[in-house]
Amino acid sequence: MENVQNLPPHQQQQFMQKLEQAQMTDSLTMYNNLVERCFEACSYSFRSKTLEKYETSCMENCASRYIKMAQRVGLRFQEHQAMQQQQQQPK
Amino acid sequence: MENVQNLPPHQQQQFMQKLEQAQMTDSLTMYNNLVERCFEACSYSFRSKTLEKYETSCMENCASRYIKMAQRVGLRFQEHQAMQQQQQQPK
Amino acid sequence: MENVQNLPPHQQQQFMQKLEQAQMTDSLTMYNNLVERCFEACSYSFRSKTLEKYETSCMENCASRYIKMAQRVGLRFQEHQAMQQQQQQPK
Amino acid sequence: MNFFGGGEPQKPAGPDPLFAATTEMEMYTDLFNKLTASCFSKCASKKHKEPDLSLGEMSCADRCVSKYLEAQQKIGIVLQQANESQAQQQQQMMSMQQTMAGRK
Amino acid sequence: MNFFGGGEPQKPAGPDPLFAATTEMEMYTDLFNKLTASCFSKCASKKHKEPDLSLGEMSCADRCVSKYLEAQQKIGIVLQQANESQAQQQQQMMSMQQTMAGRK
Amino acid sequence: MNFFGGGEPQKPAGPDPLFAATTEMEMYTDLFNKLTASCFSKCASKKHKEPDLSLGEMSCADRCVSKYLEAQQKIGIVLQQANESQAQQQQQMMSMQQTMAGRK
Repeated sequence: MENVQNLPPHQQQQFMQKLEQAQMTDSLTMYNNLVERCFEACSYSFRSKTLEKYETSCMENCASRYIKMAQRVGLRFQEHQAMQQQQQQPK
Repeated sequence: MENVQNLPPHQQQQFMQKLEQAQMTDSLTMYNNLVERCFEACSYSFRSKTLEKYETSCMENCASRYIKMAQRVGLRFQEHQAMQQQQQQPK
Repeated sequence: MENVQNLPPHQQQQFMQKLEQAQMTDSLTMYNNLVERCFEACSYSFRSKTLEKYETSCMENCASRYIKMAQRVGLRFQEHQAMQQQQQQPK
Repeated sequence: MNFFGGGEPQKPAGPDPLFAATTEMEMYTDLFNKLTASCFSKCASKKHKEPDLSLGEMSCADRCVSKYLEAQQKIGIVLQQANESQAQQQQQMMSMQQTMAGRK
Repeated sequence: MNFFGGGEPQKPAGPDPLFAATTEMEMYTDLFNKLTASCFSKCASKKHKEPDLSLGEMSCADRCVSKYLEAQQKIGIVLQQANESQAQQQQQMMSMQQTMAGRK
Repeated sequence: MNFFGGGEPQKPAGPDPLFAATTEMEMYTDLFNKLTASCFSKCASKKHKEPDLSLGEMSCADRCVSKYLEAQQKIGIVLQQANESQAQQQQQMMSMQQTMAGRK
């Protein structure tokens, strides 16, 4: 994240605001995407206008599993980044 | 849409401009998406550089049907929102 | 691109800056999309944490072919645009 | 269905209200677009032989919207619980670190 | 191919010209990206055994671009007709409401 | 993995640093979202019978992240080479045009 680290001080605050806004937008987009993905995976028939029991449980599990996947991927991603930064540091 | 309703008066006009711009962008994005979707669904062979008759009619029908779907979904979506707002209102 | 051509002079510079920024964002988005697409097409097993030889070559070829496709499509697209502008010109 | 967890008591100032309102609008648009795309792909025959939707396709669409919005609400709860349990874990981690630091 | 219905007489002032120009540019970029993705998925063999496209793949791509842009133009007409008929319906609805209101 | 070709000597001023930093952040977010979606679709069983990931699914995810980031790095090189060879071609074209123009 060198572009962030190299930011002049007077722009750091502006950046923090952008970051906060991006996190808000991102978490809402993730919500919409999660619904789309799990609805796609778990809805089968449209004979009724309410979710069948097994559809509901499929969707809740799908969402829960996706969130856990995101957490695990996030950890591995951070480890990878940290390792890369170490390698790039001048000795 | 409580964030919109709670907007201070001096920002309402700014919001209306953003809304107008978003509608413009959104309708153009919808155009691009519609072409992508219906081309994907209706183009079969690439032996000629012009559309076959049945491809053209498939694409025009696909577009027309998608627009009608969007209108119907829009109605149902609005009904649902209205119902939800009623339920949340203090008695 | 009539909206661009009709731009008042004092906004032309602002537009050029937006264009430059959009190209930057676009080329980075293209990078991310390319990785997603070629990873999807070329990764088969997850028994190892490094890419197999044939996966690597598939991904490199996939990326190279996609870039060449984008270049060819770009040429044809430009030709089409130029032809359209000629047809619209008043005689 | 509530973006920004409306309904709960909101923070006094919070972020820029124009940003919040604009984002809310964008999220409803995004939701509507995904809803339309999902129900079109679930309910409309892929053959596109007619320019209109059949009665069967339309009533499938009605049920699809209803089920989609129910799913949205159910998944919202799962997401909220995950956020809460993560916040709790972080707090436990922090208080543990403070305890450890206090020992030194 | 015209975003913003160019070619037709435009409104005298209309919205912010910088916004219009920027949006136009973004739409061309989006169109180009979708065009590339569609023709890659329709024309390029999924095996990726070579770093180059074959002659057959390239001439498929040429025809694909041509057909895609024809489709874009055809679908643009459908979209425009739908917009017009919707505007007409809204106007009928409004004049009907005015008549009803006048009766009171 | 470096957006903006970090690591190489950077231009003295370059574009607006706030834009660069914001774009970098957005690109990492986009990468993370795609990484999660890819590894979920490659590693998680589609049946969703349990609210948790199995051990097998989790170790698949670990390897998936590692392979994805390796792919990202490899494809970055291909992309860079393509950019360089295109820049070279354009320069050749320009110097050829200048030679031609000089002949007149």
